[in-house]
Amino acid sequence: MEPLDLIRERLGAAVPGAAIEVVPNPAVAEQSSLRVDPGHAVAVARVLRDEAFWQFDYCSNVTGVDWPEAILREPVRLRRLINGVEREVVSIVERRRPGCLEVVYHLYSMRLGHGPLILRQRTDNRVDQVRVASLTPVWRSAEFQEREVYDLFGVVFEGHPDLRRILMWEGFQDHPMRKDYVEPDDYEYEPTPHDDVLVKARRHYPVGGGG
Amino acid sequence: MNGGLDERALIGALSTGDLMPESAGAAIEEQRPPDASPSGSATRSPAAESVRGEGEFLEVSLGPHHPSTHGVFRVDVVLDGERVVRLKPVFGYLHRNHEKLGERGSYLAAMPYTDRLDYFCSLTNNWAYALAVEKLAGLEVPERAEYIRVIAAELTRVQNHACLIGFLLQEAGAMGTPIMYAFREREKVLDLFESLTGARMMCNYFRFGGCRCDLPPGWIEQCRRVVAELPRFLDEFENLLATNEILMARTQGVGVLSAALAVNAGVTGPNLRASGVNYDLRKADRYGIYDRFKFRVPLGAHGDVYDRYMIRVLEMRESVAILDQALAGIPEGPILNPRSRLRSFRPRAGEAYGRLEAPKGELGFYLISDGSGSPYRYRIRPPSFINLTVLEDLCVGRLLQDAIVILGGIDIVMGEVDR
Amino acid sequence: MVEAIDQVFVNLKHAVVGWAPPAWQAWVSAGLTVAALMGVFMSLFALVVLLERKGLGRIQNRPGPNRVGPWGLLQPMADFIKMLTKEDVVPAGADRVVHFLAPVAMVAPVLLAYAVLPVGRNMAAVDLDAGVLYFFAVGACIELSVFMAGWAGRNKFALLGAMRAIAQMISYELPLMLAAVPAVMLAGTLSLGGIVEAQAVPAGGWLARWHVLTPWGLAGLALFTIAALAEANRSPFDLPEGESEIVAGHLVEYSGFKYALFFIGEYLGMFAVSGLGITLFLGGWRSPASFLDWVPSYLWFFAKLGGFVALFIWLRGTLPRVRGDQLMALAWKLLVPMALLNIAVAAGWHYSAGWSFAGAWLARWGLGLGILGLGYGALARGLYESQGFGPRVYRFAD
Amino acid sequence: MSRGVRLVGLGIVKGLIETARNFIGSYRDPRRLVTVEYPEVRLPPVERARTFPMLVYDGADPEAGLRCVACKICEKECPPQCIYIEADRDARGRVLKRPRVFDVDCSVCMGCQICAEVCPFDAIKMNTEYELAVADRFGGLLLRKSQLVRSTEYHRTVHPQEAVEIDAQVAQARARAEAKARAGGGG
Repeated sequence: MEPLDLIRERLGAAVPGAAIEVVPNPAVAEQSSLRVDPGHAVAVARVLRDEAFWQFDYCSNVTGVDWPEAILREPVRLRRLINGVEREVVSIVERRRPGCLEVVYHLYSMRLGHGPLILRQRTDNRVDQVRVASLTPVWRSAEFQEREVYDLFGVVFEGHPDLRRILMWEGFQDHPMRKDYVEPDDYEYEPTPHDDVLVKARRHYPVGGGG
Repeated sequence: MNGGLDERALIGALSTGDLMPESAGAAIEEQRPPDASPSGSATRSPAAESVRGEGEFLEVSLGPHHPSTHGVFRVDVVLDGERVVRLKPVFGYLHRNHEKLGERGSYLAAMPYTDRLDYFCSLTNNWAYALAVEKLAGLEVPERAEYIRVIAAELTRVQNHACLIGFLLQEAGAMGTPIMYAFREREKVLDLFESLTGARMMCNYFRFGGCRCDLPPGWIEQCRRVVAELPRFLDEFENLLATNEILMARTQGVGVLSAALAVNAGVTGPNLRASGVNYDLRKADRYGIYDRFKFRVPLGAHGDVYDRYMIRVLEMRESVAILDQALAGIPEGPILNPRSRLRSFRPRAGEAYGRLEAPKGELGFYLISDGSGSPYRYRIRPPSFINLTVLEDLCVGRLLQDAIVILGGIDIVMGEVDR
Repeated sequence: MVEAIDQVFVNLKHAVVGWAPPAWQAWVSAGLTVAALMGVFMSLFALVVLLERKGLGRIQNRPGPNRVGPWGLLQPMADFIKMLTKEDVVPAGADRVVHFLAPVAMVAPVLLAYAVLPVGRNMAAVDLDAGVLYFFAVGACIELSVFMAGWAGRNKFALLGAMRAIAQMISYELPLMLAAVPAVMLAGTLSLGGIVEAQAVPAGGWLARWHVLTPWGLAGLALFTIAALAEANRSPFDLPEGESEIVAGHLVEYSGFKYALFFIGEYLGMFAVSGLGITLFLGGWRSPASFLDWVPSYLWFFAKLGGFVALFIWLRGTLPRVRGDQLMALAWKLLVPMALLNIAVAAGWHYSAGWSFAGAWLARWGLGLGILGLGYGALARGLYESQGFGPRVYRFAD
Repeated sequence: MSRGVRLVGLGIVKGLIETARNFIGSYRDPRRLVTVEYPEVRLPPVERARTFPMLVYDGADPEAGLRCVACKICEKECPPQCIYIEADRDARGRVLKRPRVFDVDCSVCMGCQICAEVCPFDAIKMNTEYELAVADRFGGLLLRKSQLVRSTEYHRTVHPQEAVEIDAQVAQARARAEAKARAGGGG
């Protein structure tokens, strides 16, 4: 499989107007990924699947990731004049990272045996614009997994044939896998008598819960 | 329509495709997706015949409390007589939000929870998680630990396939006998796991960079004895039902899955190889030390339930071959990478996706680490959950009895489907 | 001495009837027969339930019930008490009257069917001239009760089970009767006693002339057994009660003693049909050879019945369930044509009785078996190969 | 015929023969009757078997010989957080190296032996008792320190090989401590 930059150029040529950028992966596995804008995602996916030398005919994994708003502190090397002498200083620069919901696709080619190519789609924010293009028309394996991301993260997939909650029951309101999800305290909880569990249980079962 | 309608109406409840000679009624083009029609059998496709118009459909929900849904799994079935018109699976009855649990505790704390994913194959779940973390942190695994992992995984594959064959034949109606033979062999394998890891099903045995403890003395001889007896069990199974006319009639040509639909719908494992696609992660991904062992990958030609059944029997024979080679070649040496830390294990920031050939298909773990002690994002790619995508395509137009056998053929475990 | 043991029950009954005042004698004799039949077959039911569970257990490498009483002998008693004490749940939406009558309609006809069954030498309750006709007439009522059970429960699975039961039992009534026709034809009488007489040991010879010892008898018994399996909803044909598909079929809304009644009805139906099979093909209560006549006649009957029950248990422990449409195809495309062919072969056998040249017996057998074998080969192959079933060869990629 | 002349029905007969072989075998061949009839006959104990944790103490007195020093590593590392420890305090409130309260909530514990694995003092090991039915679901399943404590002799019966190694280590550590104390005292 060629390096990501080559794939990026070819995809850019194949799908004009698609904003594709490489997202580096610092881990040892060096599985970097390509970020695609939701508008052109389906076209890029179709090219990746049908192009002869790629043939990514198998979408193995669709994952939702929640990136809440965060202040990132990164050490940056600066050359600054300190009392007249030019010296290297490492200072912490704070950068505000806007919150967003991200969907990650791991693509493999069963026919040619290479992969994984990792596609990422990001939503604009975590509150109202949570729309992303669904890749189910291209790979049927994404159907259930996209429904699960919709159910647990709240990402709306446009073009999904049957977007309903898959794991939680219909009446459930919230999205449990988000980082800021507060566990409801009201559902039937088995009181075991020790420390915070005990406290929580006492609120529920004032009489019961011995020990 | 010809005069035979009233007579057929009487038996219409069974609306059998090939009961009566070719009725003169106009064969109405079937509404189902074209590639799911049974290619092999010569009978007219059943769905076209069953469109009679009068009499509304029967809406039944199979499960979650049903004898053959492999756990708490519900299927909303719309029946025309006994023929399935629409089939919607409903999940979530065993949903424990396993991924949130994984993100709450440390990397080590998530390991015992992976036993509870596919509770038939806890050792392959452990290995998949350990594989992903080793890919994330870049840990090497010593030689002896790799051999132990291959032996444990192949033993798990044998007992999982044995269980599946037992359940599938139980659903086809052979009450109790095949499942008891399968469980008799499974008990021997579980005793091996208990003497090795301490627990029969919830092993929690692999660690990042190797195994938790070494093989107890005499375990390899015991394992060799068990593996030596497996072929006898497989022959007994093939004599019992493989060429049984009733079973062949019940499973051949039923639930045919075309190779194109299988690949596109992400079906993996024996179900995919039964449709003729040569994709086995042990050969494709070259993880662990599988490239040192000589074993073959059985491929089906028709992609129906009979092929899925036979592929699993043949895979068990291949696993026995691997086990013989691995047990012969296991070296002495350390079983845990000295660099791997048990408690405060903090991999560098980044992400990794590790996957392996679990008995049910491709089991993958996707981990995003932010440098802290617990994973930022802990995602499981469950094979049985995604294999169910094609359940409706296989069942529409067939009898209710076929739908149950097809569901049995796909081999799902609800712990892994609902997570 | 031998005669006394053989007729001990008959003489006992005559003695007891003798004590009763003449006006009451008819009632007492009828009461005694009914009591005897009910007692024998109910205890046989209890024993067979235990044997079935132990037999299936042993097939499946487990000892079977052995906790209640020595070797589990009190297990039927325990089951009976459990059935009595279990709460009898009637679903709210159920049609109460039909729900209540269904088990009654199941057991009553089966008990009626025992009236004509010759259990031993002149031990048949009523020796009707049209015994076989009566048997089939009464046997046909079971479908009604199964449908009542399925319909009354207002449960979707029960309805599916009931529809399957109707289709299966009606379709297998025909091969059952057609398989019995050659035996009746050759014996020349519809009365079961007459048929058993026709299979007696001939004047000079020592071997009994059982119908099964003829080509058409052998095929007839096989066809009869397959049809009997379907009539009694037993192993490969237990579709109405498909446990793994429609939970418990028509029995899904029954619990407690009503469920036990259905259970009893099923087993008694199995005994009745195999009893008829024994009478038609295996010489009823006759011994296979003259030198074995010293064994009491009723022992022969129950030994053969035991053989049938063992076969049923063995089939239940091995075979998977047949699918709905294949069940129909088997009945209409294999059993009915084979039964008709069998009648033709029986006729051929009857009219070739006169051949006296050397090897006539062998020629008649060869001809009969040849025709039946060809018929079976063509029909089974047509039914089976046309679907493309068969063992397969798999390729391997390394 | 494409697959040779095969009598339809042969497969069924082969299956019947197989079940008959098992039926007859169950009376003669021990491999064909594998049931262990539980209360009377029990499976032989396995060296590494594990159900719920237990606290090991040396010598005779559970209070004095308790190896646990209330370092709360197992409480932190336990995946379902079912261990609850409160360190003992002496008269003046200083923390002692002894647990006053050590609860394991058996309704939550899944027997994964991570506590035994991470404990640096070999104080907590996995027990193998499995007949633990109780009537009260809440209080009954919370095992207090008094119910968790087991002697080394018991540990030696339950995990023979492991116990021998650990006893050797504990004895060595104790010997070194005394030697240092004597040397410290003597020097």
